[in-house]
Amino acid sequence: MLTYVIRRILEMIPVLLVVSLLVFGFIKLLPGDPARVYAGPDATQAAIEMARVHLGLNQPMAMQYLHWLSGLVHGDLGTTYRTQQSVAQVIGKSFMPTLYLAMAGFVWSVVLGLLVGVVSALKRGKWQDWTLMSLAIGGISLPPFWLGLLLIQFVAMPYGIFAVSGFNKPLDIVLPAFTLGASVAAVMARFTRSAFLEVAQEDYVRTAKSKGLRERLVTWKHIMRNALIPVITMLGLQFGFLLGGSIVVETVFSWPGLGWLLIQSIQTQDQPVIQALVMLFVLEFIVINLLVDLLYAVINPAIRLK
Amino acid sequence: MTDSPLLEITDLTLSFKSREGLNRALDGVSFSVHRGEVVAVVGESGSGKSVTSLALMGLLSDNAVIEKGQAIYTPDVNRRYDLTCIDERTHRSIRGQSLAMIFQEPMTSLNPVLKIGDQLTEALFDHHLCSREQAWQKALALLDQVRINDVERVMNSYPQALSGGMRQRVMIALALTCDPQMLIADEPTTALDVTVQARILQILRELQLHRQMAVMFITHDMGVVAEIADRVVVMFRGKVVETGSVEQIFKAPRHPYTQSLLAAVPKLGDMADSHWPKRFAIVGEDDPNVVLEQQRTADYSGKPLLDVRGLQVYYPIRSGILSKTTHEVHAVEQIDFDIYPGETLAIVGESGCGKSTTGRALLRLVEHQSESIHFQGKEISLLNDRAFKPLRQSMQMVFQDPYASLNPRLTVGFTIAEPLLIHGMAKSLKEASPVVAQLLKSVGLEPEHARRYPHEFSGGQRQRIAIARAMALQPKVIIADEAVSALDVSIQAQVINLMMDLQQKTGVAWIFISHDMAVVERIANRIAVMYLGQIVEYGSRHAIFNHPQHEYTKRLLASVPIADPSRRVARQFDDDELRPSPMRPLGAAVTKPHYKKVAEQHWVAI
Amino acid sequence: QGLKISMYADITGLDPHDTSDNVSYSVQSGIFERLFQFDANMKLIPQLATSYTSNADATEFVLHLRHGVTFQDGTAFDAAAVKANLDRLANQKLGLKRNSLFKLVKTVTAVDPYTVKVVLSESFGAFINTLAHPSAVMWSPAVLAKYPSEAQLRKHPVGTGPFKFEQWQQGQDVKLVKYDHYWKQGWPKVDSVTFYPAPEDSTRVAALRSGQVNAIYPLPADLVNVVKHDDKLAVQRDPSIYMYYIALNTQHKSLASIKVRQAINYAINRNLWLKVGYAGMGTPAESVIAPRVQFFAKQSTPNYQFNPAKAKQLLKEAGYGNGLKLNLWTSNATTSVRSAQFFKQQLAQVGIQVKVVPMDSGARDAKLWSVRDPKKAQYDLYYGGWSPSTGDADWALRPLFATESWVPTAYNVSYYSNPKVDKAIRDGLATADPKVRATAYARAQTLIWHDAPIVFLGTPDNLVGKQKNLSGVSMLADGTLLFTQAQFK
Amino acid sequence: MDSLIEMNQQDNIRSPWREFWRRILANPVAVGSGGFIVLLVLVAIFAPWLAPYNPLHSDWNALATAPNWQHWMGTDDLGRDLLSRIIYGARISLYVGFFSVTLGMVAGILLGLFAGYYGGWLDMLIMRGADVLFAFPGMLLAIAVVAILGPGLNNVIVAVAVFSVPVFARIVRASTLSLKQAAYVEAVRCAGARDRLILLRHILPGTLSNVIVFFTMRIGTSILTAASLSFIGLGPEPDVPEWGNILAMGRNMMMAGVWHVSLFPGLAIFVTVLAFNLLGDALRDTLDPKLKN
Ligand SMILES: Nc1ncnc2c1ncn2[C@@H]1O[C@H](COP(=O)(O)OP(=O)(O)OP(=O)(O)O)[C@@H](O)[C@H]1O
Ligand SMILES: Nc1ncnc2c1ncn2[C@@H]1O[C@H](COP(=O)(O)OP(=O)(O)OP(=O)(O)O)[C@@H](O)[C@H]1O
Ligand SMILES: [Mg+2]
Ligand SMILES: [Mg+2]
Repeated sequence: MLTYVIRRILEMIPVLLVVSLLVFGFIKLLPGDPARVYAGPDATQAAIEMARVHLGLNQPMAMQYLHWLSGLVHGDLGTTYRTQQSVAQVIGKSFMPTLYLAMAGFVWSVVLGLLVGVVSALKRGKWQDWTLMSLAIGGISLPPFWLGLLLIQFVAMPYGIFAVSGFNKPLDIVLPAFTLGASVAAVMARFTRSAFLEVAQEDYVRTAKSKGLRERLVTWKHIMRNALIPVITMLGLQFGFLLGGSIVVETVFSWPGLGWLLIQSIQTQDQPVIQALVMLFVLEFIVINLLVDLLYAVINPAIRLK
Repeated sequence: MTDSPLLEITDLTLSFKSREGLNRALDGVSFSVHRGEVVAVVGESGSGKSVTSLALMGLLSDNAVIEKGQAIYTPDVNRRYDLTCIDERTHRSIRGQSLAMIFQEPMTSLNPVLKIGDQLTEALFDHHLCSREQAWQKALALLDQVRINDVERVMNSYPQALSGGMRQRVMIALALTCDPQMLIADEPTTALDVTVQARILQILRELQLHRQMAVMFITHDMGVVAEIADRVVVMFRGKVVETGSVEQIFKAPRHPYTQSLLAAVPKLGDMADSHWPKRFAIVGEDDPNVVLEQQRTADYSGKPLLDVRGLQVYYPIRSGILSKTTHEVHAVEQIDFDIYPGETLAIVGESGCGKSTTGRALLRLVEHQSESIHFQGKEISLLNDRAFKPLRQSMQMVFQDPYASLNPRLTVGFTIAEPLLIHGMAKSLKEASPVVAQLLKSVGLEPEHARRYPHEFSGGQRQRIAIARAMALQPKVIIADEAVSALDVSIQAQVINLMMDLQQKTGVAWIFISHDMAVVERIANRIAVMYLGQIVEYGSRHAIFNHPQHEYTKRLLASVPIADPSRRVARQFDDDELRPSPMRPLGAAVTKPHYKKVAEQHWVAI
Repeated sequence: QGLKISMYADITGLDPHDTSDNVSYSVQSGIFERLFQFDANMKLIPQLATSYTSNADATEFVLHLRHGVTFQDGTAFDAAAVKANLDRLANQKLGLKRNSLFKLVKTVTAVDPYTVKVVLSESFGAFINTLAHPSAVMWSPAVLAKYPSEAQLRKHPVGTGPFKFEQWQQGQDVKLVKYDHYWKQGWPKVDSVTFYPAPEDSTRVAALRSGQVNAIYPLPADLVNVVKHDDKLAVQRDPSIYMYYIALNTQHKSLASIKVRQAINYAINRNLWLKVGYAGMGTPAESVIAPRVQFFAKQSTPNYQFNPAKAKQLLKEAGYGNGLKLNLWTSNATTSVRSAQFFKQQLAQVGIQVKVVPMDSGARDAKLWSVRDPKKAQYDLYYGGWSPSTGDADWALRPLFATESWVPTAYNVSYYSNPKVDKAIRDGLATADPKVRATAYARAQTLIWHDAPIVFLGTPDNLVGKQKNLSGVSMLADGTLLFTQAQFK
Repeated sequence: MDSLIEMNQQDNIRSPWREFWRRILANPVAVGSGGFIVLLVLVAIFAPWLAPYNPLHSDWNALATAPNWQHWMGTDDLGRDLLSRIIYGARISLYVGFFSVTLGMVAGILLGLFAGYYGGWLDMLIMRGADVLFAFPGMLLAIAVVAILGPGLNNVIVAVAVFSVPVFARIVRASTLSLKQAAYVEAVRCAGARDRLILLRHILPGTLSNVIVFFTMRIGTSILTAASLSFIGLGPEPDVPEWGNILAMGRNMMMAGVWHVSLFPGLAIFVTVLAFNLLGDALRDTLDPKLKN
């Protein structure tokens, strides 16, 4: 197990190298001219050329890449085009709000999603199942911006308990976290239900029942442990998705997080930030998936880690 | 009130819904079980034994409908339930604590993601019967009682790491944890070697005597019936056709099915004077007086078909949070054997000694090492997977766990037809159809069964499906791992005859892994006795049955139950006897055993 | 009392010299002041300077400074401070974003503590307007010396304005507090101003309605009614100098014809455009520049009133009676896309089939403004707009219509070229005499109006949403926010 | 008579495919929801005959009017009849929604199967690739797709498919990991089946229940995603009616109290997703022989 983890971590190095190259090439592939954005909406060509030199964008690609890479290795992510601050600092500042938001969204949605999934599996075909699953499907087909605006209009505005936008007090997290989690909860609920139904008719569940175990124990220990494999996959994916900052939710609620930072950076073609953010996201995914893979092995001993 | 039976089933009628309508599985079943009584339920495979017990437990699958009937369960004076119609809550309160069940298929009945220890103990503290610590101790004691080696390792293992017999014993322990008043045991000893089986029977009997536990014992092994039962219920095609005390049934069976059943029971020693294996007499088909022809198919003139040298399989045991391998289970320890065309080699031995592992290694389903493996004179141990693939047609296996080896999403008809299609032996499903129908018929199933899914069959039926699939390809070697263990003797006889027919027709060699010594005596040309991963005695059937040399072989033969209640003996067990374990620290070197030649074709390890 | 304002974006920094976006300029305008300033009508008014004189060919300017002004760090405001700032702006080595506006400053000399002389390297009649540009602010020279690095400097703004900088939490808020020694007695009237970025239009409006903020900048036109119908709120509507147009690519055969270009001008109903896109709030174009831009001259011939019949006739005369297929590029902002669909329908009525292509800013940069060979420009019609941040006709005309400004040098995407126009623009710059300049620019406007290298659309109004009891918060015509005179009733 | 029995005999073994159809047709929910989807497709096909107005034509005097007798669902911000737009919208939305997810699913399934089954380097390669793909913000990916492939409806499908690939790959890989240990997989391997067969016939169906759930959920998301793509010039022109597009355009109007513009396309998406989900559940049940009532 330990060797597996170490191997996976070592494996990450070449992967990240390749990824860095990909990310770099990819960003350069995007159409646009950061120098022009930097110089401002009414800058002349001369001003743009000056900006280009200033930003170091006149150097050959390979040089730019190596420069960036060596910075990366030394933990220096460069400076943003937009605000001239250190990229690491800017991302660092946006990271915590997103982490809070992601955690809050994740916790409620996963807990509720699992519960709803299990309940509707247990009540398969009954009215509870139909109601819960319709809600879940609503949650999936409801665009997050819609839900966010609804909440703003009908919860935030009339009552003044939660902020309409921004993150100034802890309670402000409630609505964005709810919006963010809604689709995750729905996805988790549908997924859990399906996995649960599949496992529920295995012979070993019959054995567990034959022991006269309480239903809760049969449900959560015997069935869920086995149903968790696909559910955890989904969980990992969703968490990554949340941590990447749901762009929409952050814009709707003006949440000072990574998603918004990303949008701003894309709009202003702030390449150092985009690059760093994408690298961060990739890293997050690799780590999360490593955790997920480890969890697989913990949950299902038949899956051996080689 | 005391003389009212603990369980009384009256007129239980049950059907399964299917697309063709209702399939009746039970048709007016009635019998009763009294306190402290062992009732053996015997009957044809697929006659409804398991369904009856599942109905009592309230664990039938969704498509089952109880049409009529009652099952009155009276655990004590104040409580009286009709098990067919009580609500789920009440049923749950009875299950496990008062009414426990050992399921027929131990392989799929254990939760693959929970440790054995957990599965054994959870019921105890879920019912608030004792603390965790006590539960653990009790589980250890139970496992020890059912004679499992390395109790600690097993408690910390997951089910996949256990052999078939070990899982079965875990199931037995599981059912006994809460000291139930009534135990339903569905074929609890099919995967156990006779020494262990004898031991289990004794435990059950003790419980029955001391704690007045009632046992409903489903089995097809008439020897076991004779050994343990007070009364016998005979089932046939969903009906109870005969009930009576064990003596009565054995002495004077009335129903034709019971008669044929008893007639078909192979007895140890039947073959003492025959050099070659013999077919079974089929009641009603073959005249019992005719001397059955001998099975002279083994061809020792040429080279062996399969020649295995120094086969060795170790399973790593991981422990600690870092999951480091600290020990290894030496499941198969440098064994040599060979098999000739048309021959039947039986591998017998204690449960958990590595028989299945040997088979799986031959088919490359587990990682293994070997000095050499020659197949038809060709070295195959070094072939890569791609080069090995064509050989798969020539080597087939019937898995010890037939249910798990059938894809639950495919109809069994397709499952049997698939190998034919893969190897181009049939061009289309249409072409495969008659072949499949023929195969199903030959194992005693109906062609219509091809449409059904694996879960719609009884244990014995699934086993026959697995056999049919293995035979479909007409391979050169078939490894049959406990392939007939779940069959009642009449079907067993039919299937074994079928195996012999095939041997005659195609010269297939069987590697027959079995615990049933009587069957082994009947069909084996040669026998390998395994103990702790090694072959301890190896020789012709004749030599081994008549002159067993090794200590273990002797014990094995002595433990075979005798299908005659009047010759019931009280066995003595030596509880202090050492139970060695195949688990060794990592890197422990083991030397290959040396053999002494006792006679022509007969070696024993020294 | 504190003032809270929600804005459509976060600021990028607090050094106006190195800023190019209106949100930052707006916030900065509370901290910093310029020598000259615009009033609500885009008229130049003195701020830190009190008056100026210039020579005839607009190469030398003498500025007289206000007395008794101190920077927020206690440094006195004087000629040396002005020199330090103008020198910094003119320094081409610093890579400041606004350097291009001040490149032509040759020397700055402090004649006496309150008089500064600026010498330009060439004639530039619009120089005083340049000094009124939001970037031309006066930093405390002490701070400039203290933080030589731009990255540091932009976080420690110190000027002469009514508010001191307190904190900036990126993405969250920017807070300014009252500067007690502000030179204008009695101002500011609010104790602090906090800005919150909120990119989503509806969220901004919701924040205003819920009372979370006192004003929002800007108020999107499609949500005007919500604010109007709320009796606690009011809409502050001010004219703008942002001119919307559809550039017509004269490099393409059909659009090289003046008749076709005029036809398109006739084919579009400007009032309807304002209604569809801007809730009817704005002024349809009456010249190539907005009315508030200095030297605006109203045009009436040809009279581009909505006239499909005329448009069809012109198209027929140009040989396109059977129709014409054109593409229309636009940004992917909701309003732009909506307007583009409107144009598509309007032009369809005169037989021009339009294909709308929305694009993000990156793609637009690459495909529209970075094209080196005019022949390779792929677009036919481009819907966009232009705001001359100096408020002067020069910056409204030169970058868009001078031959020298062809893309990629500047923003003449129409590839319009008319030597007479070029000359008129040059003439306008050669002097600082307003009369001479006015005639020159009037000529240019007439020529362009006739040549119709663009579709002259109009200028939607600037809208700010605010609480009824709040006054003094409005948008200047150049699109920046004015809040220094904010006051609660 | 004899041949009848013969035929019956032949019928005993059905290919898994036929068996699947037989079971699905016997499931009322499947037939109902499938029927509804067919209906939607018909609406899409016959849109010109069903729509009361030209979906592209504006009535400048009726901008964003509430539902009334002339316009059953009201008009949008450009005065176009919403009902007509939604009827026409079925065309592109269904097309993009369905095909993009299908494409993503097929690619994802294959990658997931290979990664899970073969493990080792291939697994690492595929899964890390998926990580990267998944980590790339969707907007960037979309912009890149336009940059590489150019605009166009089919490229929208590709772009949206790209978003889905890593998710499907992960889901399938997870189930493959546990299924490849199953005894019945060992059994077919013993029967000499090639990997392709094992993967497609024996492992894939076991992973499908999860795949289907995700597939049906993803359709709604894809319709919405496709809309955001048409805003960066990828995909159809912005005035082409498409549910996601209509919905997105109605966004600001919601705050202004104009509900119907986003309500009706929202409902259309909901009902469609619901139908696909029900069909998905029915398919799932069909694939699972043990679950049948
Ligand atoms: N879930 C099911 N659906 C349909 N038919 C079933 C189902 N379970 C069992 N059957 C059928 O019911 C009959 C009785 O099965 P049961 O399992 O009780 O047999 P059994 O007596 O236990 O046989 P064996 O000794 O082989 O285990 C069989 O014919 C079997 O095919
Ligand atoms: N996957 C595994 N991991 C670890 N140990 C294993 C594994 N599979 C089997 N073993 C161990 O290997 C030994 C031999 O197992 P095997 O299944 O070959 O026994 P067997 O002779 O077939 O027994 P039975 O008659 O009970 O089926 C047992 O001690 C078992 O616990
Ligand atoms: Mg049975
Ligand atoms: Mg075994």
